[in-house]
Amino acid sequence: MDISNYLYLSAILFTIGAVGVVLRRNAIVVFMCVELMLNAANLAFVTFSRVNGDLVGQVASFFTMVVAACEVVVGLAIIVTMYRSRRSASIDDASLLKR
Amino acid sequence: MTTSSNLVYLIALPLVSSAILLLLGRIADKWGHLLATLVSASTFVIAAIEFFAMRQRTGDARAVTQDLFTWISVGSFNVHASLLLDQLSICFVLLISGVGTLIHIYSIAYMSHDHDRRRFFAYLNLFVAAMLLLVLGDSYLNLYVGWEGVGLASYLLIGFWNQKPAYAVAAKKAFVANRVGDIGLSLAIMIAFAQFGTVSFTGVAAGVPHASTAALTGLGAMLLLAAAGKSAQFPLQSWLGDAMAGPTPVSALIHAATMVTAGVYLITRSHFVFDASPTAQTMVLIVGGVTLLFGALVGTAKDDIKKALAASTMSQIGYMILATGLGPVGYAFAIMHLLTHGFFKAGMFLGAGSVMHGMNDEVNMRRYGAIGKVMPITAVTFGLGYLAIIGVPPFAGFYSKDKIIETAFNAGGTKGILVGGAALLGAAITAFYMTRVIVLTFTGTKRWDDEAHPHESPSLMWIPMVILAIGSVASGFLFNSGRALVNWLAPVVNAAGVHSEKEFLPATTISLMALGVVAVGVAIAITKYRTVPVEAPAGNILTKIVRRDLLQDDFNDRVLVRPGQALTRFFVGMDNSFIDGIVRGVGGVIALTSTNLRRIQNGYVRSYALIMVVGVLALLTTIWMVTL
Amino acid sequence: MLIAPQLSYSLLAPILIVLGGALLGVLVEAVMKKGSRAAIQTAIALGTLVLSFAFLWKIHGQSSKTAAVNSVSIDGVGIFLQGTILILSFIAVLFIADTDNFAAQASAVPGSEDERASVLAGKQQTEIFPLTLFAVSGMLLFPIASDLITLFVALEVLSLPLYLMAGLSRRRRLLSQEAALKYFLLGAFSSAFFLFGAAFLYGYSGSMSLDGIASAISANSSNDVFLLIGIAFLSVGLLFKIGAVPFHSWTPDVYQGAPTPITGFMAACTKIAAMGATLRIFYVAFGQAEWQWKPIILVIAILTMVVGGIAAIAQRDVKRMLAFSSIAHAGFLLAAVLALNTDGLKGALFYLATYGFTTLGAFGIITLVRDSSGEVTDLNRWVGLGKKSPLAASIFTLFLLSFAGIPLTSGFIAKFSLFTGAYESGNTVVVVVGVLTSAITAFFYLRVVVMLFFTDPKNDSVSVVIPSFMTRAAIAVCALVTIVLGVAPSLLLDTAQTFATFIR
Amino acid sequence: MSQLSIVTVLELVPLAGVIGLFLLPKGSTKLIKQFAIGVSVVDLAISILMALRFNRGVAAMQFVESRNWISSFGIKYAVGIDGIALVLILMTTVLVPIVLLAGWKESENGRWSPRVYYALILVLEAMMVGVFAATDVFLFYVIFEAMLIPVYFLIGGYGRGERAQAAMKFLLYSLAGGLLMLAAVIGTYVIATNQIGSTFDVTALSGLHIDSATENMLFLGFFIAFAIKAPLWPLHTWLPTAAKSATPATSVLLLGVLDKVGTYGMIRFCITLFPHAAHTFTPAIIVLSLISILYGAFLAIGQKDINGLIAFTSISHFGFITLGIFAMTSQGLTGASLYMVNHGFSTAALFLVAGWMASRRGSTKIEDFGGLQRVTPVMAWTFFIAGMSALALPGLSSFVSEFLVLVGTFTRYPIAAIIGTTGIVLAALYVLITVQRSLHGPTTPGNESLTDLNLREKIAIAPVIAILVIFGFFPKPITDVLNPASHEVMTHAGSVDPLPKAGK
Repeated sequence: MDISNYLYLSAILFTIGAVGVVLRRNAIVVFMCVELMLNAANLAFVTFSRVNGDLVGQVASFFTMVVAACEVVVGLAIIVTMYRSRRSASIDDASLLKR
Repeated sequence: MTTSSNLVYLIALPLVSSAILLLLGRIADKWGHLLATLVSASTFVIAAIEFFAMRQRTGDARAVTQDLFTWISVGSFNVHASLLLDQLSICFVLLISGVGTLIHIYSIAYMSHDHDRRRFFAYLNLFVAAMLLLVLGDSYLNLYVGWEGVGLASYLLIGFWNQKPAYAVAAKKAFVANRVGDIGLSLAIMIAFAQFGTVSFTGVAAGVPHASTAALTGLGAMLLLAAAGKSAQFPLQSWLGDAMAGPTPVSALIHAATMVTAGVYLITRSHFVFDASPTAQTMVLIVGGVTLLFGALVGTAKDDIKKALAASTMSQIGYMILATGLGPVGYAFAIMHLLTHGFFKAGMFLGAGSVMHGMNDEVNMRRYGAIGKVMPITAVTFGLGYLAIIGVPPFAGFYSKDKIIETAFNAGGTKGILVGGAALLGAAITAFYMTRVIVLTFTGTKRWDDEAHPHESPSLMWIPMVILAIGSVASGFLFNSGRALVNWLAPVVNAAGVHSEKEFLPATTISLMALGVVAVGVAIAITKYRTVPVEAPAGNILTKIVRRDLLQDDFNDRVLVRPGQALTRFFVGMDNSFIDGIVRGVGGVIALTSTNLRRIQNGYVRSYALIMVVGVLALLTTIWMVTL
Repeated sequence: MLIAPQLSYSLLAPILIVLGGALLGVLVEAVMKKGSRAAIQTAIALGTLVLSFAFLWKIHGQSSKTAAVNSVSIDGVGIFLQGTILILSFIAVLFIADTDNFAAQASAVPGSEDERASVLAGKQQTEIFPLTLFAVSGMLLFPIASDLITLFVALEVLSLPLYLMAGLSRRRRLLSQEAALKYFLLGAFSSAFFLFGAAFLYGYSGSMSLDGIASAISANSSNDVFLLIGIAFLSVGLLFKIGAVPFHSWTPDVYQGAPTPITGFMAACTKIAAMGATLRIFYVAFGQAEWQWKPIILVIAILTMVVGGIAAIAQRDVKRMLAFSSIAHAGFLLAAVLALNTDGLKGALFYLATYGFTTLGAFGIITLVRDSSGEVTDLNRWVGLGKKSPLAASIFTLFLLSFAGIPLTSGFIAKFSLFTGAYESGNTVVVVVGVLTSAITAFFYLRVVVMLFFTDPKNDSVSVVIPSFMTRAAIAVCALVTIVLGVAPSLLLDTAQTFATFIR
Repeated sequence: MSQLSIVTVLELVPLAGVIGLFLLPKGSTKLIKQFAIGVSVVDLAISILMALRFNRGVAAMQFVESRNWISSFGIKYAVGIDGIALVLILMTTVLVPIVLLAGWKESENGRWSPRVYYALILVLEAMMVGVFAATDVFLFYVIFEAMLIPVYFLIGGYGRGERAQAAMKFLLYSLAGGLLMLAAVIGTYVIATNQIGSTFDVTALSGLHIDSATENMLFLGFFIAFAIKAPLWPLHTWLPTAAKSATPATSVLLLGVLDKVGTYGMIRFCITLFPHAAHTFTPAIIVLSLISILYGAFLAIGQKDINGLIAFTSISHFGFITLGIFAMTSQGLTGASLYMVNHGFSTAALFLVAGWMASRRGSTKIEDFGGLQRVTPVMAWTFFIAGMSALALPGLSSFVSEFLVLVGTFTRYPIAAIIGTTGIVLAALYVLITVQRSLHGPTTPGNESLTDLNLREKIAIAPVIAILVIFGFFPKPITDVLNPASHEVMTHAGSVDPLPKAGK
């Protein structure tokens, strides 16, 4: 089966993620969409690694996962404090800073 | 060419004394007028010495020069501050310093009640200095300095009582009108430099043969414009009447005898230009002819004695300009009339001043009448001046004016008839309005009310009048005896041996014609003004127009002043709204964009993300476009 | 039998030391009592930075690609930027160390009882120091990283701490937390783009290293689409960090919400690191493909200058205004990317250094303008400050003039050298737009000067607090550098020239 | 050669004076004033010494000094003066003590202390000397821009009315122009680097070979900046605002000296560096000059505010100066340079006397005066003489320059000269109308008790009037100094005086 389909898939996933970030209100969901985008990138890495026939891409995806994990830690911390102080996880409530 | 070292004193002395009087201020009040008069007298003495010295010399040796210092030297533009005293300028120097001195003396008494008398004399000295510089400068640029100097002095003196707004306006008007003339002089100098690479009289004279007719015509026209401005010739005549706002001695010296004749001097001095350009010469003729009639007409309707005399001045200078327009033969007669006119007109102005002095500054002739009885000396001196101006032999005016009329006719062809006719007509009108002045002022019944106590003026005032009267009686005869003046001036205006080629009519005939029309004018005046109403009769439309100075001011007002003001208003508006508006507009647009950009920053993460996504898409598409 | 990779520790020492210091700081948080932490943390942070700089000094002039198995390349630019970052973060720490800028207890709900309690107890979140050091380590790595993975890791290492630090303000905590959230979400979003781009570049060139990409481009091996997607998406990540339009939206909000010392730290150091990485990537990796990316970078540069400059005019909050001004400056800096020549590089290095000092100083002054409820950033309340505290106002004016690029300040020389490089490479357009934008930016800087000096003070409680010694020293240094480098720029310019080389 | 030039001394003395000012004890206003005036007098003495040692008839730069400043760009601190620079510097050093003496009280009702006022003026003096003496384009530019700052504070801090806005408008206009010029400076530098190596030396740069399109652009870059400085229609709108708000002393220095930098720059840089472009643009510039002459005059006639009037007369006069410069004849150039000096002094006289009138009457509206000749004769006289020199009355120095400009223009562009000449009537109008309204007529209520000039004011104004008169009759000392310089400029621009048409 054609390798490029994997790339299309990753592109689709990335797009879905991006759209999600733009559309969804819940901070957690938005963040998950970002993770989705990262994983889309991972898929692309792995695919290309397969194409190039080396392992660098695979390694890269591992790095990505680790970094993503770190992001989760930091991100959730921030979101939780937000939630506690506002009693809501909607990012639209966090719009005091403007103009 | 001889060199002398005293010429500079002619200018320096009055200049310094005027500076002293102005700088010392009130300290000099006691003796200021004496110093000024003394200085003026000493200039006359120097002039006299120079004159007699000049008569000793012959031919080219007569002209005297004095090189003072390099004034301007830039590239090929070299102007020396140097003076030239030749047969032509000596006439003026004598006239200025002589009449000037007399008027200084007169003013001592006339201004005695004015607590700014010192300042007045300072101005008078300033004028003398500037006027002498004007006639002594050996290049157009030096002349220009004197030219503007006399303008300044006249401005200061017209506005001497500038606390009266009308007088201040009159002063301003005079200066501005003169400035219009100065455009002419400036451009003339520029043309001269561009054409000949020099602005000295001799240099330009030497260059004339090589220059194109167009250039010469332009040069001539510009010089004429300058002359018109300074000598109140058509179309720049309007300021002279208002200039009578100045104290009467000023009117006598500056606005009758000397400054206003500077135009005649300029044209005579530049004779080489006009001789080489018939077109320019014709212009001169036209201006002169028009002005002499214009002035004469205006003179007929004036009830203000000074304004009547002013109009007459304008007309007489018209004669002189006309004469200069007649070529080599004319110059001498122009100068002759200028000198005689200097005597009789100054004399008459002083007379008028003396009358006003006695009538506590009443100027309306309709409120005079029968003054001859109470002011005999004034009446007599004025009368002699009158006889001179209307050209009764053997008085001065006869010789000078008669010659001009004669030469005018001899110009030949229709031109001759036209200018001659104009001159003749002018003579008639002159006779009329001058007689009118005499009748209204000195004869008839007394029309002044009782608080006026007319009395003869003090000796300090009448002595100068007497001297001038003598001048107006004798000068003409002297100048004309054996063509004295003509021969004297011939080398300067290269009229040597020039005689009116073919006579249009025998001289005697013309003289008789002249006398005839004069007689008519006198007769009409006498009959018309047997009785004089104190209030001027309404008069028909023509009279009204003439009373309004042939609408000269209305014309200027409509054609120049109001459009000018409108233009100014327009520009001011344009500067605020348009030009600065553009700047402010740019600012406004930026500010507006800024506020809008600010609105985009709405604080929602999602919209920020959206902006980014849009950015990415835009980025991709542009890359696509660039690469494919 | 596998061989342990060769690491030349001396060359990596500066980064490792900072990381070590950070870990030490974490330990301190764990073992020390609250009372004594702040002092110790400050000491550790400053000490670490100095030590790291000392080691950096030892290796200046050296260059190597193999310091860490081809994943970093030590060269002039890298070392210069690392040095600048170290010095600037040292100053930043001085500001940070000044008390009561940071949350007493980040976990406490704003306005809650225990917050009040902890405030009364005079507590402060001293984790800020190790976080700073972590961020610094990331910043040190970012400009020397020479393969995509290292770049990504460095990017995250410098970002994650900043996300947290942005949320640690002592007052107006809601704003601060919001800033953190926005910064985090958008940052993560952008790094996703970065990663996706990295993937496609890998796909295009079959290699992760910048050199590999460069050679692939010059060999023009396989299909350009991958390359283009790669360049585009990678740029997004970088442009986001340097705050270029249209990826700038986070900047004003975060700058305003974050604690002012952190804002200063971000504005100065993050920009340097990100700009350094950008320069390296575009010079080393994409240099051959300029005809593909120059147009977009040109457009973005112009957009960034104009939008930054114009948007700043309408700002009422001094921190937001400086945020937009920093956007405009990012635009100027992109001119160096376009230049693609040594003079441009030199200009950029000088610009980054001087801009860093000026920015830190400016934000340092902002921390001093206060009323009873803390910092006052509303410009309308700054009026007449020149009367209340001439010195502070004058120094702030100096910084503004430097931002505006008035001669005899460092900002002018910086602009000049930067634009010279751009002009040499034939990018006249960007130069002209640049100078015109500078005129616009000058307007709002001067408006502040008018408020400070030419307007009479409203008598409200706004005043300039007398700063601690450290802050005073820090501000003094910034002001001094701004003037000295304006009058005698050769001091730094020559250095920048010698260091302005990438090892390829 | 790097020995200390007397020009440098001229710059250092005022700067040293500034330091001295701040060492003086507090609250001793009188002492401060005396000290400042003393410093400026010392500077004047030195400048006179320089003038005496100046070698007339030599076109080359004299008193040159050259030290490396920013070596990496080949930027030098290079000064040296030719005739034009000499007279302008002398004008500066003469005017400064005069305005300080004349504006005795100006420093006292400002936002800041008199100390600051005098410091600003002295700094300005140093810069004004430097800007005329600079032979390094970069140095010139730096001072050209930096000069704005002291003026900005002088207007905004010690002016009257809408001073803040006026200062802002002035600064923005100048900055906009200056930044365009910066682009041009960079462009010239880059071309130089490619052709003869990095240098900003004006003589070296004048030898460049630039393709005409670029040359035109660069020329415009410089020219627009200068056309804003020496306000040429339509870039003039900042001037009246500034003149209305600035104190008399500031106005004198602004219009009398600073704006001359514009016209001076046209000669020294526009024509010297880009002769061909200068020729290309000459027609357009001449048209603009003519518009300025007439437009300025008309607006002067329409002014109600006396300072506004003076400002617009200056715009008209600057029209004459540019006309003379671009006529490219020796009369035009020397006339224009002489015009700069004369305009400096006559404007000084006008502004100072107008300032005294305003301070006595408490109004700058022309209609509020009237009949002053009766009340305050001396003040009236000084104003009258100043006015006469404004309308270029023969016998006053301004006549010589104005006539030289016109005659120099006429030999090459007769029509332009004719149009320009009509300006003398308008000049008569705006001067005499003002004189009539303010000095003549009945004394307006409220003016009866005005006091005449006191001794200090007389001492201040006397030298100005003396200069106007003396150089009116004997301008040779100045023209002799100017001639070689303008000849040099012409030969460089490759233009020669037209020969007399009626050549024999």
